[in-house]
Amino acid sequence: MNTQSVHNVISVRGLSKRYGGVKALNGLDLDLAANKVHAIVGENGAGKSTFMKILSGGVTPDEGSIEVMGEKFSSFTVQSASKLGIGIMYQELRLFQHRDVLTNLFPDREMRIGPFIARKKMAQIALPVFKSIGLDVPLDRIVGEVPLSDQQLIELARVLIEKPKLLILDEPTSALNARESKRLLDLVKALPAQGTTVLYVSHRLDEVFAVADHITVMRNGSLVFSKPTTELDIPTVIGGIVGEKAASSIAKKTGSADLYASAEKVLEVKNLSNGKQVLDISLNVAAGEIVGVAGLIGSGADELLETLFGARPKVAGTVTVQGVEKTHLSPQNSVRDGVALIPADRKRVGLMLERTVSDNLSHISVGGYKKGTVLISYKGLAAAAMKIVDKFAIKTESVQVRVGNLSGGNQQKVVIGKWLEISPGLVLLDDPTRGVDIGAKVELFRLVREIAAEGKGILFRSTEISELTTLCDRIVVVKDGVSTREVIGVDDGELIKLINE
Amino acid sequence: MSAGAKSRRVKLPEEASVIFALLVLVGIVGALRPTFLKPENLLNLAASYSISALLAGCIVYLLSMGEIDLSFGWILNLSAVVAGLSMIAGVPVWIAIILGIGAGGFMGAINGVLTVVMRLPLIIVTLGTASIFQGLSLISNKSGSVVPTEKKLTENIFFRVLGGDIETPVPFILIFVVFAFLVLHLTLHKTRFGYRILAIGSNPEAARLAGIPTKKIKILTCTLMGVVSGIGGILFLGFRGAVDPSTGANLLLPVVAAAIIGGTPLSGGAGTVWGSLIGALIVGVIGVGIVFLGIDAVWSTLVTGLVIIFAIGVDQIVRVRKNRAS
Amino acid sequence: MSAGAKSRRVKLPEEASVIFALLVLVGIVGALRPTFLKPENLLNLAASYSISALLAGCIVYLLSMGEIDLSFGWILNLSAVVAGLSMIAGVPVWIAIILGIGAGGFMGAINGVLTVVMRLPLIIVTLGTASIFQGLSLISNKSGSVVPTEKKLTENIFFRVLGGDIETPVPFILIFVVFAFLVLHLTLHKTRFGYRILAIGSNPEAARLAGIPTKKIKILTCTLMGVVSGIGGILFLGFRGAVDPSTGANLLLPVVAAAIIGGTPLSGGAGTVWGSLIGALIVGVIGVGIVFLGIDAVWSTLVTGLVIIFAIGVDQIVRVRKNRAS
Amino acid sequence: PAQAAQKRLTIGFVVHVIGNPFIQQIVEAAQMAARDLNVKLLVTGPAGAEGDAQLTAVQNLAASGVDGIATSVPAASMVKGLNTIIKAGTPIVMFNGLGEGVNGPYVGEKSVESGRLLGKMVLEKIGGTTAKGDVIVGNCYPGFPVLENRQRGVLESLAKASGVKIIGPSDVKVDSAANFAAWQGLLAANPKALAMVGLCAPDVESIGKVNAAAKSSSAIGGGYDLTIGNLEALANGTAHISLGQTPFVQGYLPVQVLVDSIRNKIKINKPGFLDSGTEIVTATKVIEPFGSAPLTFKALQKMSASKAVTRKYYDPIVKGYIKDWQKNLKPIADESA
Ligand SMILES: Nc1ncnc2c1ncn2[C@@H]1O[C@H](COP(=O)(O)OP(=O)(O)OP(=O)(O)O)[C@@H](O)[C@H]1O
Ligand SMILES: Nc1ncnc2c1ncn2[C@@H]1O[C@H](COP(=O)(O)OP(=O)(O)OP(=O)(O)O)[C@@H](O)[C@H]1O
Ligand SMILES: [Mg+2]
Ligand SMILES: [Mg+2]
Repeated sequence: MNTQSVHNVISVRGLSKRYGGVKALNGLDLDLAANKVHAIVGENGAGKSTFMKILSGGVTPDEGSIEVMGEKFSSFTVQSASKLGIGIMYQELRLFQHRDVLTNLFPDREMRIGPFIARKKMAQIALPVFKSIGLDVPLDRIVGEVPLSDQQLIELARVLIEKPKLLILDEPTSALNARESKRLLDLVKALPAQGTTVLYVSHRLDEVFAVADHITVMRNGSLVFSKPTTELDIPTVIGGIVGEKAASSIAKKTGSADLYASAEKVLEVKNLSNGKQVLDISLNVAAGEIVGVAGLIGSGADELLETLFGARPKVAGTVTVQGVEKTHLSPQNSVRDGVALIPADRKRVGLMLERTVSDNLSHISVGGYKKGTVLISYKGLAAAAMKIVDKFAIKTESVQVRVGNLSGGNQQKVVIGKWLEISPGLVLLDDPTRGVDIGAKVELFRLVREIAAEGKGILFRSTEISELTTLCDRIVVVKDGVSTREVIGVDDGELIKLINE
Repeated sequence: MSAGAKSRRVKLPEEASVIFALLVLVGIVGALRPTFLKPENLLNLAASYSISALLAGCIVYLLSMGEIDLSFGWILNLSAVVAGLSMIAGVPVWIAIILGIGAGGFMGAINGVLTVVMRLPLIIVTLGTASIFQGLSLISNKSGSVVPTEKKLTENIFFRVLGGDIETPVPFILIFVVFAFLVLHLTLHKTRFGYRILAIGSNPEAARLAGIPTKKIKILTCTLMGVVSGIGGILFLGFRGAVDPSTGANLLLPVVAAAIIGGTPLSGGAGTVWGSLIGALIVGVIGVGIVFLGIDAVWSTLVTGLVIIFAIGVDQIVRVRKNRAS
Repeated sequence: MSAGAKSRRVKLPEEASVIFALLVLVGIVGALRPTFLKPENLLNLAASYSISALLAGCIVYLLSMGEIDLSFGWILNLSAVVAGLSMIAGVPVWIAIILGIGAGGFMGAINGVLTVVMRLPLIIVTLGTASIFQGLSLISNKSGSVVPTEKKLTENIFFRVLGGDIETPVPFILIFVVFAFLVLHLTLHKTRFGYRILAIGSNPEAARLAGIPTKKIKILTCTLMGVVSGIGGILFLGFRGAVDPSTGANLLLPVVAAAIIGGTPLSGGAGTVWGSLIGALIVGVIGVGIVFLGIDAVWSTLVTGLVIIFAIGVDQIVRVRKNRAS
Repeated sequence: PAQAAQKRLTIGFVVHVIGNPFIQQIVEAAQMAARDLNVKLLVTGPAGAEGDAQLTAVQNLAASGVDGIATSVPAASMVKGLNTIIKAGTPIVMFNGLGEGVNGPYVGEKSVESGRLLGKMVLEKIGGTTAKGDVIVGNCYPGFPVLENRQRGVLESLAKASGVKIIGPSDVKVDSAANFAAWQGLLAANPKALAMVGLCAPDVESIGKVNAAAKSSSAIGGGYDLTIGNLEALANGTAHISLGQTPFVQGYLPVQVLVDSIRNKIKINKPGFLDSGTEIVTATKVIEPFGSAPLTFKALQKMSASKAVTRKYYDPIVKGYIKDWQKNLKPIADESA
């Protein structure tokens, strides 16, 4: 054991991992010091998650050496990683959807009295952790029934309970709101002082700069640079992430009250209720307008878009799309009417994970929309899919790759891309940038504006306040299932205050 | 590497492994008893298993959708009973055939509507309807066989061609079933209907949100299974010249086995129609091979089991090899 | 609502809906034939179905893990044959019993090892092993029944208690099975072994990443199924006093039906052991009720089907109501 | 007796499989008996052939209070349960399938003897004890007691010709489609076979079809049961011998025994054998048991399709052999003699 490795919690040399023709990791060399918060950033498919999975024993590398906390391994198993005190929160949540919350918190680490699982004892450990991260969900709820944001927090609680010496968080805030994110950042910042090293993967650079002592940028499976935060600024990091490609940015919209007042309404909602989370929401979207929905988790903002789309039953209120009142809301009718929903939970309701990128990209055009003839040509579908892949820069070996093999951000691009074929008149965007890298986010926003400029209406929900304030003409604030007010031209701070008041 | 670039390696079809397993079995029986390989014998074997192959080809649709139908054997039975009784009652043969197939479709539709309305998996619903269809068959045939014996019936071209009275180089039933497989394959893999079935099987909730009319597709697929079972019943009636109350009772396991040996997973979202044909032939070769080799009745069950394990083992080894190579 | 706070509403158990369906059925038969409700009659009914109930309680483990075993009926058979032949050969009764149960466990372990080594779903593997076990049974009992008739055997306490020669207010087999259910329930829902099974069924990949030894657990669960089938075989031998070559042949459908009617989904990740007991009783009440009501054999199959649909309909309505209320 | 006669009796009739044409003929005979004797008949049976489900059905009938039960006993595991019911006071008569050790009379054929008979007739047709060549034997359900007995008899008779080589017995499956495929394979594997002998109901029909399709085959076909399809095969000359088990007697006689014994308080709680006889049918000759009136093949075919014709033909037997069952009751050992 040399002295260097005592200071370096992780040293990897020449770490490589290939999947078929894809080099997920390509000779990565990296040393990370102990008792710090390390941010790992890079574009979608850069190999961040693959690296994290190798460190946690979930994936075996093809080549390279790993030294963790002074011990050298050629590879290690999940069991040996957990013995070393490595805990990981996966980007694609690894929860047991059929099982209750408490069970998910102690997977294979259940406490027992005699041979029997001691639920009370486990609950005593879990509740303080829940409190510290602001999670409020009964321990006996089935995990599959709680919202995605809560699931993400449950996954976080799970790893915190392990009290790991090395804590890996792979995009922990991608489904969280500003308040939850902030709480999490505060918590993470305090960890190094307690002897925990944190690896923090995120596409939200403001968070990264708020929390990290040290930033590592990866591209195409290799290291770009790894420096203390104090030596870096956001443009430099973005430059590192996107490489030669020019880093573009998105201009803030300056909305005005009556810009769209006279425009035709694409969507009018009056007193909408689904009897559960959505109780009394009224709003409208004009042609060409981008309207944001802001609200805390549990405010009903999450469920609003699904209700409008017909994915959840409506019990009261009226919904008018392009001047026609929709008495029977259903996904089927919505698709036919040219209404698109980009759902937040891509894994559960967005993708056919076992099928190819091409199959997924034709989900709407062939599946729901009935474009073209009864016969379908898979060659034609693949050609159409290629276009979308190019347009969104989806990183995939071919369109015949299983979509589940794509990196998280690239999966998200597939979920958005599949709607393109039918050029919808009203787009419901439910947290569409979850896990999407900065380059792609800029591209996506540009596209959203382009769609709006064609006279389409856009309803946009996001967990990131800055996305709302940047992109939207107007923002509807939702609280306890009721739309309380509409605002124009607010900045982030003001909006956070409005949501929380 | 650019997305969409064709890999230069020649791609073996998905069914390669199971075809290999079939060839190994045929080879073993043929090596021990060369007469087994006579084309005539192989064609007869294939014809005997063609009805269960046909059903396996269609159960692939349900498996692809993540469902299983337990009732199709009794749909086959009752359809054949309906057609046979109609013929005996004097209905023209062709109309009786349509009545039989229609009855099959109707029963399939009932399964579909019940599974959609009750919001229960098809396997649970057909646990009940299997008994209902069997019961209706028992009532309508008075627990006896239905045998259209009158000359004007048995001399009808339908019975003569199917029953093999009119000589064809390849048994007619085999030609028909191969044609049906072509249609089933194209429908599952080249039409919107097939795409939707696979989409539902892959992720039902995502399919619903993509605007796919999942209920309608479920009902249609169940109806298709009913129609194909009905056709199976008609073929059975023509091929065998009679329907017994027990006809179809023992179809479930070999048919589902054929589909899964053929490579269709039970979990939904994927399926191979041709694979199920090969699977049915494997089941057939095992069954006939054992009597061909003169294996004693007491030992034949054990040998059957060992050969099944051997066949799926061969299949699996080739499959794993192939995936590793690609 | 604060995290972990108990909900104030009294929570109905998961099994409420299926219990209700059972009560409705018992009520209907009882109203039409009051003798049906005599406690003695109900106890005998329960005893007759206790072995298939026991198997249903254990198949819940496999369903919870996302697997199905097609071979357990033949494991039961061969275990009973092993025990019976050992007794006839002069092995002390208790040792013969252990041999039988051990044989069951061994067969289960073979299933488990094959499914893990071949990396195939258990249903495919047991398609083959079911035939193997049946074949071994046919060979070892020379295609005949195994009947331990010697006095010193039949007068053994094992046969006398199980066979009902020693009067107990409640049939002994019933007491044993209820006790076994308690153990099965606690093991699945209160021990780490059970948690691991449910975790594998819910998300195999996540289970692997949580460090669960999935292969070991699969083999263990298959072995457990074998042991319980072996126990079922021993109970059968004692209860009926003999084993036939056909014993266990028709257990698959009613046992799996009992589990899924009881509320265990086929998709894995969830299961209710008590529900399967109720499910087995529902299957039993339907069978007995039809005889009690004097429904003719020709009609009984149809009526059975209709009642199954009725029962799962009642179950489903209560379930949906309950979920809506919560 | 007068009092008992006034109360309308209920008899349970339990078969081992519903929806088998042969079993249905037995059931119809039992129903005729019930009408003749003015009793109520409850027919039941499990959906699939399994002893335990059948025993449960018998137990349920007993619990629901029937006066007597007739049942086939395909499984030794039913014996103990049946004896418990008999001990508790409900008389039981067996038919078609014998449970060894059941304390009640059994109505059925002499299974080993009938196998011997079939073997003997096949042997005659292929050239007697000097015959040389292969004879294929198929068993559709290895392990089923009656079939094992028949098989024993067939093999015993064929063994008399030292030049005859037995192929099998092979498992030819009971499902009619699988049965056909098995016979087809057997003949293809042994194209020069002298004869094909089956033990179950679907065999003769399958053998006939296989023989018809293989032009080169001149094999003798023999087997069991007088189903419409089997008679058809005999009629067109593609199969040659089929033994019948007089389903009429097997259905009628148990009901008669139960009703008489209950009405006249005759104890029948010990093993006994009532021969139901064996019918020997070829295309040219029909031999019925109990010295019944001679029957042409045509008349037999007609009978198999009509209940009324059947009842009329068997009237003398109902009035004679069946009515006098007490006289004809033999020790159970006679069955497998
Ligand atoms: N199981 C797999 N099979 C095949 N390819 C894979 C697999 N997992 C990852 N890849 C590929 O490896 C590359 C790196 O993926 P990885 O998930 O590490 O990216 P990432 O940096 O985490 O991206 P994101 O920001 O989108 O989460 C991607 O091109 C991805 O398609
Ligand atoms: N107080 C606790 N806090 C956190 N985890 C605990 C606590 N007590 C026990 N555990 C977890 O439970 C496990 C108990 O270890 P034990 O050796 O009993 O399990 P095991 O024998 O390996 O389990 P199995 O018998 O199922 O293989 C430990 O690995 C530990 O992670
Ligand atoms: Mg990632
Ligand atoms: Mg341990």
